[in-house]
Amino acid sequence: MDILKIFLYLLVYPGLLFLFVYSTFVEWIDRKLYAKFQNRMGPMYTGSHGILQPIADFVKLMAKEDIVPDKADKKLFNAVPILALTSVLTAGLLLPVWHFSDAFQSATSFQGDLIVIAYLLALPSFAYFLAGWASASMYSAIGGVRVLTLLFAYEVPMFLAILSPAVMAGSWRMAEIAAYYQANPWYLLINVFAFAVAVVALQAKLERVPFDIPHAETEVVGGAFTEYSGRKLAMFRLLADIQMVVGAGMIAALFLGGFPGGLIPGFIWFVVKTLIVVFILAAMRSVTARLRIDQMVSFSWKWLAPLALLQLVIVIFLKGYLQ
Amino acid sequence: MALEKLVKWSRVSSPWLLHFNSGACNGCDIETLAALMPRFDLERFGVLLKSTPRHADVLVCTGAVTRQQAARLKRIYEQMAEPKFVVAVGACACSGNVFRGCYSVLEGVDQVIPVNAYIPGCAAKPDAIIDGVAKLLGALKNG
Amino acid sequence: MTFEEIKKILEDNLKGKIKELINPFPRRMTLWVDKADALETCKVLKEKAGFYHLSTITGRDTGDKLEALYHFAQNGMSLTLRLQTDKSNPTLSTTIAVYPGAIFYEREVHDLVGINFEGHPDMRPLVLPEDWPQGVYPLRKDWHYNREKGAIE
Amino acid sequence: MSTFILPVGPQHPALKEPTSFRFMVDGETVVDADLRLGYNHRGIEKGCEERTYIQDLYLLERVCGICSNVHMTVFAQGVEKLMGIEPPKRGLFIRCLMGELERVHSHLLWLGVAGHEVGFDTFFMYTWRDREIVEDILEMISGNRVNYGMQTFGGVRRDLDEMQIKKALDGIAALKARTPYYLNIGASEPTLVARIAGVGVLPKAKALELNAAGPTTRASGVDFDVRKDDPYAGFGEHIPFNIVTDEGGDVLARVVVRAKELMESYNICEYILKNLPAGDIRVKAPRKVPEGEVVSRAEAQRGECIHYIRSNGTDKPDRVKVRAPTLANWPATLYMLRGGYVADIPIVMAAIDPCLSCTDRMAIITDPKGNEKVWNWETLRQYGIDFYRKRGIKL
Repeated sequence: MDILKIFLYLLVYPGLLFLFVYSTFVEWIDRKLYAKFQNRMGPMYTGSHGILQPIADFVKLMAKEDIVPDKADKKLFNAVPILALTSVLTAGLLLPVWHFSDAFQSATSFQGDLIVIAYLLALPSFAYFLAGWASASMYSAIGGVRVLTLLFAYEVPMFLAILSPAVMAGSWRMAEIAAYYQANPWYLLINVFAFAVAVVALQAKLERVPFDIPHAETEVVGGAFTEYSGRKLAMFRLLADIQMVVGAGMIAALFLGGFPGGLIPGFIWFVVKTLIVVFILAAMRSVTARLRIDQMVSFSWKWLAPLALLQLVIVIFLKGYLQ
Repeated sequence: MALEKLVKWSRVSSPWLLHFNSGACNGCDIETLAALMPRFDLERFGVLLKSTPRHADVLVCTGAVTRQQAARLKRIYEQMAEPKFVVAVGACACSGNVFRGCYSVLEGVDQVIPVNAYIPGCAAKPDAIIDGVAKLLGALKNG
Repeated sequence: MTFEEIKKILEDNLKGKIKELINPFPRRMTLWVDKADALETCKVLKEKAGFYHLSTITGRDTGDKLEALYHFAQNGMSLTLRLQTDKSNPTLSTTIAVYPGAIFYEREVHDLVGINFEGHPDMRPLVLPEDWPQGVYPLRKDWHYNREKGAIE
Repeated sequence: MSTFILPVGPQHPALKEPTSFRFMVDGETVVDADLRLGYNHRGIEKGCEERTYIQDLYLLERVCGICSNVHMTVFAQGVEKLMGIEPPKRGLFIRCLMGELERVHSHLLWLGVAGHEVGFDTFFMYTWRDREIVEDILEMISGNRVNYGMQTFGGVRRDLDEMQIKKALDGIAALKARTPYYLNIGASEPTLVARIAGVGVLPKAKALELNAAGPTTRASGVDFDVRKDDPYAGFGEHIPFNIVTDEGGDVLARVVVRAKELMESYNICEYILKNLPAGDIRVKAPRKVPEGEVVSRAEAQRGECIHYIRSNGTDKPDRVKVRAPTLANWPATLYMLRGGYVADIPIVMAAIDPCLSCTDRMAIITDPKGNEKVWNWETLRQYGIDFYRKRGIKL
């Protein structure tokens, strides 16, 4: 029975199948919201209200010619999208979406899974850099270098921000952190600064406006993906969507109280809470313009990191007080 | 076959455009832009404007091709990934229009690269551009 | 200024150098001088007659000669200055010392008709394509465009 | 100094036509500027000599898609002079109406693009939305949105009926209500003003010396407007209007001039629509044109548009010379760019509303040894936006 459960977990929910379907849905939601903010309709005719649009994009790209530039480092060029996609899919498995008893420490929920998911979510950025490097194109190389620069800017605030709820709950296991806040819902309000920092850092991690510096169309054409076409581009796009889902799921687990109540209610909670995060991300994308890279770096270090530190200090003091 | 059907459906549903001005009078360019603006909103059909030829499926050309631009047009076309389609927007891009016979003009996009759909009109209205793109997609669907 | 007023100013300042001075339409006049007097005429036009604006320069092939028509403007009057030069040695002196705005117009005329403007700092092609053959001027009457079919793949 | 070359493809999803610019740059300052046209050279003037007059009319309409009507008007009225015919008053009024409606659509387009260049995309969306109102009026009158084909020798080709007049008046009233809002934003919104005030200054003396035209020179305090200086199509005698000038000479002044000109154009349109004289819209024109030469001028949206037409007694002209206003403004633009910041290049160039060609590729020469960086318009635009953001001016 346990074996079956694990296979279900790996392949269906929250594994491969669910992440694929849900990430396309999230992309659709994101595009619709963005269009609505701009007074447009967004996709309309592919499926009901364009709901199948991201799937159509994906299938079309899969069926397209796959060009590998002559000058590119071919092995690396081909391997990078698969590596990056694998890392975010693995990260997806770590989300505490099924009800886990504290005693049952499986392969996907263990002490320290918080650290692992944070690392797995950081891996795609390195992959982007390698992709840009392997393409042997000027735009790609610049895009790749920008990815790394950005990584240094948002990664520290991100880690500091996710530290706060963990310290409060006294655990490095996401299921336990979620359970702690389910038991004490009011404590969620304590982490409000960390939540804000984490959402902004996630937006930067996803490289969306205002932090879409690495692949700013108007500056470096397609950034690290300039030379990518066909199914590798499809993988990169899918990867970005899944990263959004997993990132939103992680934030929901840490800051919004997780997904209680077993399989079905947990699923509903997961959808509702990740959509809240996605809504914030889409709104942020609509109302801002692109920053320049040094502005992004100074913004991270001047505002995000200190804010996250402040939050940590608050949490530590409160924790002492409450005990 | 089911898979073929799926692929065809996806191609029809998700055409990504690349806009290239090959020596137009600006009329068709304005109208192409207007087609993407809130009033016409081409994104309804899944159309996105892309900035690199590698990502695009449909090359939208406006203007009778001038000598200076011909080589570039060809290069852009070669950079696009298969399957790729070319839409000539406006009478100039279709045949050279009134510029036929002028010394610095090559009389239409099809003199340089193969064209899949011609959208006539001087300038082609946004409605016509949308119609042309839809017809191209319809032709793809059926054949 | 009316045509009569301008005529008087020009006749006072350019004694004996005017080949033709007519008023074909209301608010239009044409002045024809020898190409050697071009700069002096321009100075008079700008400083004495009030033609502060140079609209453009037209290059024209009359058959045996090349012609440059300078279109000047002021409030209520537009003047065309006609200068002619031989086709075998088409040169005119540049007017950018008096009208700095002429710089692109002279380059354009050089491109299309092939008049050399002596003293112009920069006679590179302005509008013709990069692969355009040297010494071919599309707006001359003896040049016709014959496109070979299939020349371009 | 950075020495790598970033080659930029010639295509871009903005409405830019290709032209090449080279800038000599010392640090942040532009030392010298040079341009190369011709990416859009089609050989229209030679083409005119090989076509009949009525064909030329439609060829010249396609010189530019934004000021198509002006080129048609200028050519038509020049040939009318050679033919010795005079269009009826109603025809002249409708000719004038088309010109003003076109000015409205072009200025609205420009305001949007100017907003876009300084990173104010909301402005862009707003003005382009309102532009659709005037596009609707133009489509209702002429049947087309861009190249109207309204002018012909001896008058205009289509008449207006009562219902069209009413609809046009409604549309103009709607626009008239919206435009003060743009003027207000352009002249007082602090971040936008900080970005455009004192930028690209063209003093009055220089504007005169470099023969600039249109709103560019009017914003430098020169009241040069062909509609007043050389009245055509019912201006002057019949249709009252004011020349808008501003003493500022900078980009801000150009925004203000254009916004105020919009208000003037609305007034002209309303006046024409309310006082449209009865009668024919055109007279019959002969096929052959007597020998002669004529200079014909009109005020396009961007400045003076001038055609020189020489006929030789046949049904084809001997020489047609077209000078669109943008070429007249390039010397002044190069002057404005010199000594300015690199970040200001996009808005300064956009401020003259370049039409016959815009930029897609520009070379930035960073030191006298000739190390080149090739930037595209968007890079430069973004650079400009960022440059000011760094100095605390955000939009």
